[in-house]
Amino acid sequence: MGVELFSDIASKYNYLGVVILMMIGLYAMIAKNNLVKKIIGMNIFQTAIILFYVSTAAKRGATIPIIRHGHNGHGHEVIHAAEYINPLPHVLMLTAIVVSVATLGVALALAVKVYHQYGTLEEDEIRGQLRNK
Amino acid sequence: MNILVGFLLVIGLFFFTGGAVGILRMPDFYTRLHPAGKLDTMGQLMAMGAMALYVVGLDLSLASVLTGLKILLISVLVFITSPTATHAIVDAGVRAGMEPWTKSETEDFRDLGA
Amino acid sequence: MIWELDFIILTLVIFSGIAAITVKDLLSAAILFGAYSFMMCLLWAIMGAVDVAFTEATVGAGVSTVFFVAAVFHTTRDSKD
Amino acid sequence: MNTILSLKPLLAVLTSLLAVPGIILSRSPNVREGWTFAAALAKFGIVVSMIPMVLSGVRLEYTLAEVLPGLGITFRVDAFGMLFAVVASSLWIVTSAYSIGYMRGLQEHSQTRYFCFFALALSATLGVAFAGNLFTLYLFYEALSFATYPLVTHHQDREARSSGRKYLFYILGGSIAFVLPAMLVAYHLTGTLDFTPRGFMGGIESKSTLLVLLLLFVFGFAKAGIMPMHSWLPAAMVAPTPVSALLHAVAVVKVGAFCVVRIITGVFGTDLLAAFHFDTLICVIASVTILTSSLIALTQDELKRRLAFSTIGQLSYIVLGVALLSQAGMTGGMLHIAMHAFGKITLFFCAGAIFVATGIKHISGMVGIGRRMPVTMGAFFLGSLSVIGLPPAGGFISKWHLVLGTVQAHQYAMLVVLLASSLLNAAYFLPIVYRAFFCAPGEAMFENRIAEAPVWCLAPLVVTAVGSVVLFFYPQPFLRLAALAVQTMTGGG
Amino acid sequence: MRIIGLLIVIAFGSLLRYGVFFFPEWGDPASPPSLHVSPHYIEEAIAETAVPNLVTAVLADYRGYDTMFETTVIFAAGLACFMLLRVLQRQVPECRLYRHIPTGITLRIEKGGKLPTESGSFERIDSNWVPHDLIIKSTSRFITPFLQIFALYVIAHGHHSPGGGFQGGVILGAAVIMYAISYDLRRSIQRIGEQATAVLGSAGVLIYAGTGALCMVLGAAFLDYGALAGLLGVDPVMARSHGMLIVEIGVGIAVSAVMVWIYYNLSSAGRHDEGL
Amino acid sequence: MENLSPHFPALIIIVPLIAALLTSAAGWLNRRLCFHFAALGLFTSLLVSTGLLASVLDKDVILYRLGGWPAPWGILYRIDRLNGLVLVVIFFIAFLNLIANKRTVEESFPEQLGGFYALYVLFVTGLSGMVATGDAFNLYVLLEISSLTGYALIGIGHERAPLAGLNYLFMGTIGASLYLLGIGFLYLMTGSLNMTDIASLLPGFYGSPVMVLAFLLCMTGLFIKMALFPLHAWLPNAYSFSPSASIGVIAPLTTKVMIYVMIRMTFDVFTPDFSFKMMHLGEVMVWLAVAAIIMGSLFALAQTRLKRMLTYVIIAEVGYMVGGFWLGNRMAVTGAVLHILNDAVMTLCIFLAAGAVVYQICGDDFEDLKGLFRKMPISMAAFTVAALSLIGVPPTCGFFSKWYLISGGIAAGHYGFVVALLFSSLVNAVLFFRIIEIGYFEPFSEGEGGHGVHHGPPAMEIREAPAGMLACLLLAAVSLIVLGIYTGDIVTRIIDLAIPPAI
Amino acid sequence: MTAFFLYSSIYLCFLMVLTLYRAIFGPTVLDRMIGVNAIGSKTTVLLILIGLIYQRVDMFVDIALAYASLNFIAVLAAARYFQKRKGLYDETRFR
Repeated sequence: MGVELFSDIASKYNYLGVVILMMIGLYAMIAKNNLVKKIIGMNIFQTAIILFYVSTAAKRGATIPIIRHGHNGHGHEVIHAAEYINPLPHVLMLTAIVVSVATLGVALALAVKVYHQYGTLEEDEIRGQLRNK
Repeated sequence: MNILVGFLLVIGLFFFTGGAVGILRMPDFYTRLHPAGKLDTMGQLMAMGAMALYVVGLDLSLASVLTGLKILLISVLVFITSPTATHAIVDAGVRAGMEPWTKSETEDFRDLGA
Repeated sequence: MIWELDFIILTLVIFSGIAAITVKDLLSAAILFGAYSFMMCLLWAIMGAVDVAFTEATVGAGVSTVFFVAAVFHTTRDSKD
Repeated sequence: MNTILSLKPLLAVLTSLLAVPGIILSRSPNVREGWTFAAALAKFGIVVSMIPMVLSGVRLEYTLAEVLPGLGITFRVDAFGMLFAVVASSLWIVTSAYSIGYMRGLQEHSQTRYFCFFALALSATLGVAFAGNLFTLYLFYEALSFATYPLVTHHQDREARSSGRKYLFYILGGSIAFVLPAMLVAYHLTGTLDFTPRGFMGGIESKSTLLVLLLLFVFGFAKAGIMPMHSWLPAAMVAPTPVSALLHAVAVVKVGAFCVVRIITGVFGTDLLAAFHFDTLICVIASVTILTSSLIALTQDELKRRLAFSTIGQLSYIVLGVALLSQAGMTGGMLHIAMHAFGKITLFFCAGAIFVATGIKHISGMVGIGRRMPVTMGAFFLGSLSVIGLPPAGGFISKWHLVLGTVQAHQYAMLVVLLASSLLNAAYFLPIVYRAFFCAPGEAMFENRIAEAPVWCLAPLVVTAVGSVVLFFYPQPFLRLAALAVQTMTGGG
Repeated sequence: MRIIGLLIVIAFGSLLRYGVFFFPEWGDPASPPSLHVSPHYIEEAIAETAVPNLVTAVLADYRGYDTMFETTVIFAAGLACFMLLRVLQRQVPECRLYRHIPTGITLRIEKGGKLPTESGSFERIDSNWVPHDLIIKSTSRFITPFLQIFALYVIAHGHHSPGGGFQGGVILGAAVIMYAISYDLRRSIQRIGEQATAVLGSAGVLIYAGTGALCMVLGAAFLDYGALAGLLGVDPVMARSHGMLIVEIGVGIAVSAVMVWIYYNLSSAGRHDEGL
Repeated sequence: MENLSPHFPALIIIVPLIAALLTSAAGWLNRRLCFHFAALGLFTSLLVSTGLLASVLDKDVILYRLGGWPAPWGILYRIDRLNGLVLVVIFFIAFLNLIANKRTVEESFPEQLGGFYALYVLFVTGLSGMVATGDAFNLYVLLEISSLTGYALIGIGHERAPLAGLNYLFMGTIGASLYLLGIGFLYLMTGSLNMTDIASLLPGFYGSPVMVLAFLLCMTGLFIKMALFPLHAWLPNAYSFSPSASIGVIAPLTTKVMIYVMIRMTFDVFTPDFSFKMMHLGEVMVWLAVAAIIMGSLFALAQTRLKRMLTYVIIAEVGYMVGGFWLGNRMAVTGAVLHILNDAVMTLCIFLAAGAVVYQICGDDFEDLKGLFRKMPISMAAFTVAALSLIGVPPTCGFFSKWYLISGGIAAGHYGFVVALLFSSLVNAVLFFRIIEIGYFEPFSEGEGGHGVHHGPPAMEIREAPAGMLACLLLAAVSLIVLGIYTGDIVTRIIDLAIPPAI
Repeated sequence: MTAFFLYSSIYLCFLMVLTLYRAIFGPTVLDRMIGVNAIGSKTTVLLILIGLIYQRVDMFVDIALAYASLNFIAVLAAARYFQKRKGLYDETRFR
């Protein structure tokens, strides 16, 4: 069991890193009071997912997904799929990064607006202010 | 060729080491900037040079020369920006009211900082 | 994929992530988040995802840090947790 | 029995609905009431024109739309529905006339709204009468509930609002919590909701399921006829009198009784009920209601409240009659819809007329009033005779059949109940008449020179009083319809 | 909250940890993602689209539709920041600071006051930014054009090396942001106005969508660049490559404009007056 | 038009997208144009989606390859009867609300018209794209578009709107990320992103816990987005503080589209076999839905503000659909799908009415609603119709979906769900009749109206809502009844054929 | 040679740990900035080293270039914060 567990961890530590990062991000989003902290947590969560996707793309013994100069498809050399890393998750994650930066922008804008309204970024203080009103 | 590359790279890493240790060990902000600004820039320059050399030496073609030039371009860029960044940080520190370190007040920032 | 580097950087990423959410100063958090992004970018370069690394380098390290600083500039650096 | 497609039932339902825009948009009250009358007469005409066909054994049917697969808004005119429709549509004319007198006499507010919702309520009532399946029945039942809500709360004061709330709570609660699930379960079990003369639940074996369904239906639809569901009715007496008349005599509570009868005959079928001995159960519930409500009625001093409790008891007669499952009992129950309608509406009109003329609501204040308002109180006498079930009024006919039915069904206990309740009826109505005519009027009577109510009030109540007497001598139309209905339901024909 | 958060997080984490047991090994060449769809991209992309950078090929062509919406997301974010933060009611600040450029003398003008001479020799400066940091300004002035050229290179060279519209766009935007940081926001807005950023943002996305629509008008499916072959005068495979370039340019324009737009709004909290 | 008809699936997304971009650009040139661009775009897409529905009714399924690439490699649009219907509803509602709220938008955002309309149209674009797409990842991107614009549309309101918007953003991002993670798990196991392709590869992994996790993650993400009961916390604040113009489109559409996506995922990606038979999740989900219905109703009872009360009603309605769907028999699923349609229109109608009221009296406390029937008879009549529909009174459409849901519950023998539905109907009755009573019978503070209320001119400055708003409101109210009457057609011709035969 | 590059990069990673210590625990914000800046410069080198390990260095150069310049911008922005906001301590209320 121990050996199995270890080999499992050894072969999948990257995914475990993803899980840990997700936990960090989620914890920040749930437990932190500060809005900017929450936003950071949100970003960490998103990057963790991106990391997960990119990890699925990894391929042992393959190179980056840009065809070498010699290869041109219909030429003398045939391209083998095993030579190149899977490009599809990269594409997806480009989109996801863009989405995350867009979300970040909107979230920060909202946070600035909230700050202008309440004079604080702490959620419990805001809640207290609302209760007193 | 490879030896030259290795030598340069090792020197670069040596500078980096100095920078890292300096950043870690120096007592205050201004003094830490010193290794950060100087040694890192130097280390980067050396390492970049080594790698540019390696790339050019690997196979001498237009593409590889271009790549080597690009690597050197990075080091040029770093050469310009790194001091500016250091300057900006120093400026920020001065404006923020950081007192330069003197031997007597070593521990002052510990409790003030974050 | 270069697993040795990957392992080290992943650890560093986790630490800087934890640091970014625990530090009590929002500007520091923003800067640490920048560091987190740097290393994330490195991680992706290590895994061979060059385009993703490029994007992360431009977005995570550059623009989003600037956004964070701008937002902190207009709000407060103060944070209770 | 053959079925033909006809637009008439739909037209009958729609006439009053179509009058609503006219009522809302008309500028002067006269035009508005003209619309009401026109619609009422048209509706009555359409309904009456269908009688010969129905009596000849033809069923008129029309499906408006197939809202759910295999389940449409279907109108089907059979004898029983016809009976109810005739009662409702004929009395609407009278009630409209009376409303004009009453509303103008008291200078009520929001008369447009009143007439508008009155018309809507009638539409819904006819929809219930002609409903061809349980779903359509439910639809119009709900519509009726909502259309009467503004009528009940017409006065808009605190009391009206609270009784309106109570009304809605009972009606909506009953229909949503009881009828809807029961209907769905029935649909789920049998795959149909179309009323058939012998009921469509025959295929279900489980007694407990049937019992639960039956109780859900009966309590959900009862509106007021069954005891625990009644309590909104006395509260609803805050409404203007024509509304009470509508509620009690014409539409709303009658719809409840009508629905219960429909459920008993059209959904479960007499055979099924008899097979599982559910008839006794319903009889017991109904008789308890009859006795209790009569006793409560005795203690009421406000005339309208007394009438209300009387209504509860009378409705239970209908339920009881049908639940006896004997030929005569069912005929009696159905006839009672008509007879009681005429009698009770007279009583309500009288109560309203007294209120319009004198402002008196309580029985204790009506001593000697018969001398000032002989016509009104005369009508009141005839009406109470009808409700009690004494000879020169139509109520006797239905009660006679009911009594016959108990004998036929060998339910002698029910016979006793009927007789006892008749006595009680007499006990709470006749003293009013007696005191009105034979006691010396109180001081107050002389001071405000009381005369008869306005003609618009008086005429309708005379008409209905005379109607209930006429029905005694000439009950044929209703009798034939009821007999035909019973025949189809019990499989005699 | 902390405890609850911790519990949720631990539950979530252990659930995922459990799932990880059943994952294929990391980097396994025989895992389903490496075997099912992606081989087609790797083996055929260059023949079908003439683009060696597979990521670009997939991004802008095979899944070009995603990328269009990715650009739209950025645009929407810019729009959202604008809607959320922008304060359009012009409120005159309490006091304004002006510097006489030749002499460096600073004038402080109270509310309602006017500048003595409306000549070009005065420039408005931020109220809390007094000094004139020559080093940073010169450096950024020196770097900016290189950065912009580099950005254009990244956009244009995205077919053959990492990069493309998005990365190039961000760098282009970052160049402007750097200008705004090292000088001041007002001057940057004078150069590239808010209106320009907004219109360019939508124009960039419009280029993308318009290219797709053009393909549709030419009779092919939406975003099927092969249809552009007739217009561009090349064979369909090259047409795909060129189509991608057009699209990447659109993305670059949109992204750079929107990044600048968001920065303007965020750094001045929507007042576009004084900023970071 | 002839040669464009094969491109309809793309056009329904492209037209509003381009309209949004033009609107935004037009905002800087001439503000008057914005509304026209937006309205034109939405109207065109409404027409296109109607055409699409018409053609899909006899073609079964329309596939559209974007970029001309075949299925697992390119992105595919897959229009079947179900999402054809949903698309029509989306554009109908968006268009109606846009027209209705022209005035309010012009008054609240006079300088930022272009931005608002562009966000609005983009929001609709995202939703419709989510419905139409056949690619699991594309769905995520579109989801983010609609969420991002949704955050902005909510955050631009007054009072607590920014905070509510930020909370919505956090929850929404978690939801979307969880969905993305679930898709990632699926991708890891199957290597594909195309929904149909995944479904065809899936049987090989039925036993795998990763698949179960993927399913759970996707569903949790969607549940957060649709505000199912324990995850609903973001919704009430977000909806009650946002401007009426945005809430008029967000409230009817967001949750419903998310529920549609849930249905799509379970049917087309995870296949009914897996979702219903292997997951054993049905029971749990239905009880969750029951909790949602009951808690939503109870919370709604406790509110004293109109819009806030309505938000809790929405939460309860979400429970209807989720519960109905997870009952998993044909009746109940039909009910759930039908309820998506009906609830969207109902919510539109009731929020338009609430918006009209808020616009006229500048407040939505129950106290403010006194005597409103006299001042705004038509709006309140529409409100009443919508309320009746929400209660579930025939002939309004709300009844029929409830009918299907309850009969589904009975067929499944799940009486808890049936009771919850009936309970919520009763509570809705209490809720809405309370308001109707206040609006109708509480005296308006000045001068009791006397006679002929319907004829009399309005006594105070409060008057009926503007004509455009009123027309849309009436149209929505009428469509409630029309939908009710044509339920049979909708069910037999569209929904019955759209639900996979496996159920 | 690849092995040499790999070891160099691992060594750089180790140096990054040291720098990261400053970034995480550095008492003031400016110390963190120094740390992050130093990490940035190491990362630039590391990126190219990775390129060399992959033997596709031409693909990584652009990233490194963009990286270096954007790192500069980020540091500039953070430094600007202090030029605008006067104090490190006065306005913030650290507890």
